[in-house]
Amino acid sequence: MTVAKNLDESENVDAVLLDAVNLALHYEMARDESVVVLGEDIGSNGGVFRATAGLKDKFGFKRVMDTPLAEALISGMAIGMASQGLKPVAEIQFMGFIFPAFEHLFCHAGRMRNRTRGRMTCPMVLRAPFGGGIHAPEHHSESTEALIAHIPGIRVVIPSSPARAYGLLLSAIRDPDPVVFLEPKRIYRGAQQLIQNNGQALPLDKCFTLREGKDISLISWGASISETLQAADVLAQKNISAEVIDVATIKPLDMRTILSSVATTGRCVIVHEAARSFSVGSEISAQVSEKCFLNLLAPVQRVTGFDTHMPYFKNENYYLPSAQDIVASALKTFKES
Amino acid sequence: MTVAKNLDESENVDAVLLDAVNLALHYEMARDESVVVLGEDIGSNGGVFRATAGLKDKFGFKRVMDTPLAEALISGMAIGMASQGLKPVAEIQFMGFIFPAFEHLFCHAGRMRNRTRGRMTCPMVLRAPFGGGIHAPEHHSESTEALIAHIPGIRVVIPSSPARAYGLLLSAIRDPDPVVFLEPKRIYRGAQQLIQNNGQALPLDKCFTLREGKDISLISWGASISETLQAADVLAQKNISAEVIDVATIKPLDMRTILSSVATTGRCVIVHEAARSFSVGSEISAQVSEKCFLNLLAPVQRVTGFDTHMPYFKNENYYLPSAQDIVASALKTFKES
Amino acid sequence: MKRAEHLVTNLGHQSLVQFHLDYIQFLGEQSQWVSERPGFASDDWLLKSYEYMVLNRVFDQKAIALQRTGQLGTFPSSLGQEAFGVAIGMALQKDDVFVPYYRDQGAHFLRGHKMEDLLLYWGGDERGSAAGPKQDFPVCVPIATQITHAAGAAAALKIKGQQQVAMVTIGDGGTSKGDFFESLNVAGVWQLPLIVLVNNNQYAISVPREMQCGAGTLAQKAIGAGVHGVQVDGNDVMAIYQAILEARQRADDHKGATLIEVMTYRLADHTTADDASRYRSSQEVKEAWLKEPIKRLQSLLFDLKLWDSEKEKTLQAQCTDKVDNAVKNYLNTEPQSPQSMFDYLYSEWPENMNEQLDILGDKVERMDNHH
Amino acid sequence: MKRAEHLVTNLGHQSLVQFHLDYIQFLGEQSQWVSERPGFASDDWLLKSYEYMVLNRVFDQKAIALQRTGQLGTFPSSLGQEAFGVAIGMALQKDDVFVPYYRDQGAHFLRGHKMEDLLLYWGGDERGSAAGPKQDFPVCVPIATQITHAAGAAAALKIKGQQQVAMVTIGDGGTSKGDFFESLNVAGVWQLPLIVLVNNNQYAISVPREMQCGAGTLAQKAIGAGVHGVQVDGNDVMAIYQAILEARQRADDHKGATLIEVMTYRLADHTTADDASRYRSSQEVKEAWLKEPIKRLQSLLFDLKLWDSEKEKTLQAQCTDKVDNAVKNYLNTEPQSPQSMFDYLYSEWPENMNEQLDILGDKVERMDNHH
Ligand SMILES: Cc1ncc(C[n+]2csc(CCOP(=O)(O)OP(=O)(O)O)c2C)c(N)n1
Ligand SMILES: Cc1ncc(C[n+]2csc(CCOP(=O)(O)OP(=O)(O)O)c2C)c(N)n1
Ligand SMILES: [Mg+2]
Ligand SMILES: [Mg+2]
Repeated sequence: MTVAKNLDESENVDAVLLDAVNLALHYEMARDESVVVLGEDIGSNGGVFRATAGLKDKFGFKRVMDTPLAEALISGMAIGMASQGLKPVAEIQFMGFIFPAFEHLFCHAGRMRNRTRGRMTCPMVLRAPFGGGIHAPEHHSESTEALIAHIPGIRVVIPSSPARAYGLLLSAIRDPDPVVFLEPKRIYRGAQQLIQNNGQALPLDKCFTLREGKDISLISWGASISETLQAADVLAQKNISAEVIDVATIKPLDMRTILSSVATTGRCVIVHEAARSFSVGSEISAQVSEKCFLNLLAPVQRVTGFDTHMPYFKNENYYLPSAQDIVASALKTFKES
Repeated sequence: MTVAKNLDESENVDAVLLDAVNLALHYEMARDESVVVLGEDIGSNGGVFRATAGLKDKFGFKRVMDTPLAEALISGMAIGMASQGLKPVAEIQFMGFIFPAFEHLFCHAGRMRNRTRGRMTCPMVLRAPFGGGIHAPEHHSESTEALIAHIPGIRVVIPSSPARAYGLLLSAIRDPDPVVFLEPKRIYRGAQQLIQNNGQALPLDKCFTLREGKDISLISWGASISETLQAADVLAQKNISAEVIDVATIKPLDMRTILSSVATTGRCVIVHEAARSFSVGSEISAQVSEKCFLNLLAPVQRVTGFDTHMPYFKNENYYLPSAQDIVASALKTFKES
Repeated sequence: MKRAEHLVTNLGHQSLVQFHLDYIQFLGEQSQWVSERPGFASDDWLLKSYEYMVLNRVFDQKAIALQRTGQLGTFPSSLGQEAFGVAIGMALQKDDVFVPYYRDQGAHFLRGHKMEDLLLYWGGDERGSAAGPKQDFPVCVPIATQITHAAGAAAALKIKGQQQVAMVTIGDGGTSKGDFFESLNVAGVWQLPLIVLVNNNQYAISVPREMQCGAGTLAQKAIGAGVHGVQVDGNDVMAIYQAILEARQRADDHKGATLIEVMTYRLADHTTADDASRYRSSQEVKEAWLKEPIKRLQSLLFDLKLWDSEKEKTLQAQCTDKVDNAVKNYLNTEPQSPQSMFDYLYSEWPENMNEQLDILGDKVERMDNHH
Repeated sequence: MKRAEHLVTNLGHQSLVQFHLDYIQFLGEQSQWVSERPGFASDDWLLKSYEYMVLNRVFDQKAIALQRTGQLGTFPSSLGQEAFGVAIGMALQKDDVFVPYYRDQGAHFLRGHKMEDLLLYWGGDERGSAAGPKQDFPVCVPIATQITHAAGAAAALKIKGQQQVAMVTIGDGGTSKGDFFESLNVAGVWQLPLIVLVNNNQYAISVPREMQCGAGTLAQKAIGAGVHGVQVDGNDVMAIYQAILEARQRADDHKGATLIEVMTYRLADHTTADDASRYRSSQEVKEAWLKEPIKRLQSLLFDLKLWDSEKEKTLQAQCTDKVDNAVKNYLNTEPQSPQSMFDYLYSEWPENMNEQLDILGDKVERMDNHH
């Protein structure tokens, strides 16, 4: 972790994903004084992962609010703040504790604009670290993005690199609608990337093609992007050219990019940590099959978590998709076609 | 609505779906004194739909408990009761108000058995009326079964006829694991059926094939079963023989029955009221395409609600799948193949 | 089995802390003054309150009639609780934030909402919530959720250094739900300019107040959150208003939030979908009618020589006219297009929804052909 | 802008209701008696309490060491709060239902839980929660959820006509979450045999108690729910025990639930993943050390001539032995199979999971080949 004093004021910085989140928050709070931050331990403590470090000192307790321990409250207050012209960026300490916020996300955040025919809107961001792989206690490792993606009127965004974390968080904050911004904590302190700290945002409705290829499309998001890219390397050694797509904006879902990739390659592997069934992967697999019916050379493959509980950490590696798993599934599409 | 005094003691009764729920509750509470019922307005009032009518008079306030207005509490207390050897059947008044129960469903009900390696279990039922079509106010018409189906360790069951409501509710109560039992309220007072009030339960892990056919498989559940059966009639007039499958047990999902149907017919239409994306229909479509890859003669079709909010009731008929919609999608599978 | 064998109760005890709560009332059940007439309650003020309470009642009656004839959806009458909504409407200032629940007709009218908009809402048309003060929240159905929004709005006012208050309503049943408590709690610790008004109409659908909470009053829920609490006679529009004025004063003085328990009685069914005779006696309802707020205020107006039967007749006729006019506008409102359900999903149209819009287009065509 | 122009504060007020709360303490900060020695506090009782408190502390130290060396996951020490867990463990009867949160080591040991099981739990192995009294709940991580389970368990006891109580623990932070309030509320209205113990250790991770709630005490949250509330000195194991005895008596007398606010101080970091120096001063911690419960009880034992430095040495050695032994067992535990993650998903194996079991099988094979 490299968050340093005044790092936020530098122009170009080598940053890990966590730094990038911190930088984006600093940048946008300085730029737009209607942005406020709230959550548990996000003030004096700077967040349990330090994602909000330095904000309270810089912007004061009125804009950086440690809340009482109550997630329904955090989400509901964010809606109330948003209604009065603020842009709250609320943190749920871990995604495993997001459930009390569901009523507010589903019944209010996602539908305030619709319900009032545009009179009242809900420009808020709900950030939460998610996913497994850091040997955390129970409830600290789940990936339940599918639950939120099913909610109308919400955006769901998941970055998979420092640069995308920076650009996507900026656009999430600037977006006039509610965004659930999920941060893959396994790669919080992953590879550094040079970030231009210039406030440049990224689009919220486009997948990112990370690697072009012609034989197979590998579709993933979040922390699993690392394993997916590794798998692409292994496949390259086997003379298989894999296209790698980072979905990133889970909802609304940019199927156009995915479909046009699969239309070319004819093969598709979807990779995610979340439980297999009734998942974001299900939707992508369904649409790929429905819409690339004549182009598909083999059944879509899914490399996912299981429909079990996320096991406690001693066994979590048996749950998480690995590069070998992806390679194995990719190779299947060549055998079965 | 035909719930009459002592109807519950009759042997054979003509019952609508709502009666069947009431009968099953009466039957099982009489048979097993560890069964208790709790929820808002379920006691003196007999439930806002009268599903629990007569229970309090018959079994007393200790087993039929009007709770304070708090859904997190209702679900959490049910877990606590279940842990001490009771079999709570809790009611959430409308599925639109189930969200405060999510933390308890996801973090506890579904994982108590797993977490304690079988020491503590959670034999509870959470009943909730759901779905549109009765001109109800905001939040009273959504279908969010996908959210619950994504939760490990939970069963999700949806009856679509009086007989299946009776038999499935009995097995839900008797099942040693937590079951979310969703009652399609649009057909609460639909067609009557003769019910043998003999305590006979139905399996919790099998789809019901309601009509056999060889040209196309229509897959649905809940209230949409009516329109799906109507569509099958219309298709029959066009000399298309449609198989109709009522999924009924959404989770665990009996894909075997669905896949073997589609393997024969080569065509598949999935019908549900819920929003289209990241839905139960997505999972079924994905698996059908993945596993009937060589048998499918046309892309899987989905006839669903939209990824919008459930519109207020003046427009709800434009949201709900109709028989014509199903027929149109079915015909497409013949054109495109 | 004796559990606590060696127990001497109170051993080791010292007194830690004390609390007390007040009750506010000006007008007794016989419309007699039980306290000095408050300064705000000018003749005009009393007359205006009365007129809005009557309008509220006439509107509710009409809405029920519309529902019974299939021209409106489920509707929650505020019969017997007119003083609650009207006192709030009278006390709200233009730039306050009002966060209603679903039984606040009186307040809405004073807030400038059109009656036809309320009818649209309960008639199943989203446009019913399109108008009104920009900062006010729409009708809220999921119980108690609105109070967290109000807390957020109050926090926003405080952050922005504005002088207004956020005023939120909730039912007695709503005080059992976590959101109520979480919001009061944050209001206490952040000293928010929040006024919480509980319409304690004694029932949450069928569940009577005593089965909702074991405490003697709902006002005492303020204590655990460290906010000010008070109980008032909800059939006395002045008592409610006085409590709100005091609460606003506290907010202005940066003394934080107030919880006001307003003692009313729900004289009608919970909504048109309910049948209250299943769970409460007609005797109980009859007794409650003796205390109802409109009659009580009317008697005072008569006593003060501000009212007579002629004026009453005129007022009734005026209210009926207004309501009838609104109903006409409501019934003549052109329906929204089916496609309108896609409007306002996001600020910008998401390209990936085009496919679904096409599906809807085909569906509408089929429906048109079919009819 | 003056908002409430015509306002005469307190106009129309009458007094409605009063409340008061007690504080319980026997042993002052200097280990002096501030109240008569209670009957239950026999020499044996005091010695047993002391021994378990010391065991608790030794265990916590060892667990932290294991975490620091990569042999355990995140761990929440109960340093400074040993009287809390031990008083509960002492007061629980065999057939009571205990519903812990995650910082109750002392209570678990007295409940018969093996230390190695607690280590397994925090070491990332589900089998850590497999043993223990059948009716007791496992460690609970999602804050405050456990209290609704305890309310349900208490209701079950009452429905079944059993005499036991349900005893639940929760942190000061946990008292801000809806579940806390919803459960207290139902306990009040249903008069449940429920004893709620708040470990008010002054922090919820970094958030100090005063930023959690604006009320002077957490005990007063009982008032709004209509249950009995009391505050006790949490560094005095007898005070906590006395409060529990009184609460049990109330339950036995069908007088319902009790909320006990136990005043402690979290001397350690929140967990091993936390660094408390980021948000509180070392001075504050130093002062808290002067009041800590083990030293306080030890001084009493010395005063009562029940203790000497020889005994202390023996006890420390015994505790270290016990803990070392447990650690050895923990570290020697064979890992669960990867497939064990599918166990206990449902009571019966769902046929449709066979496919996923096969996928896992292939995955395990690949991993084995790869290493
Ligand atoms: C979260 C939630 N649960 C349940 C309901 C269904 N419901 C609507 S009104 C009501 C009773 C509310 O009673 P109260 O708060 O006293 O308000 P009142 O209607 O009496 O004014 C219930 C249970 C709901 N709207 N929201
Ligand atoms: C619902 C929920 N939200 C957030 C967390 C993360 N978290 C774990 S412990 C904790 C603080 C709890 O403080 P307190 O209740 O005072 O108990 P203590 O740890 O001080 O004993 C938080 C916020 C959680 N476990 N559950
Ligand atoms: Mg009420
Ligand atoms: Mg604490």
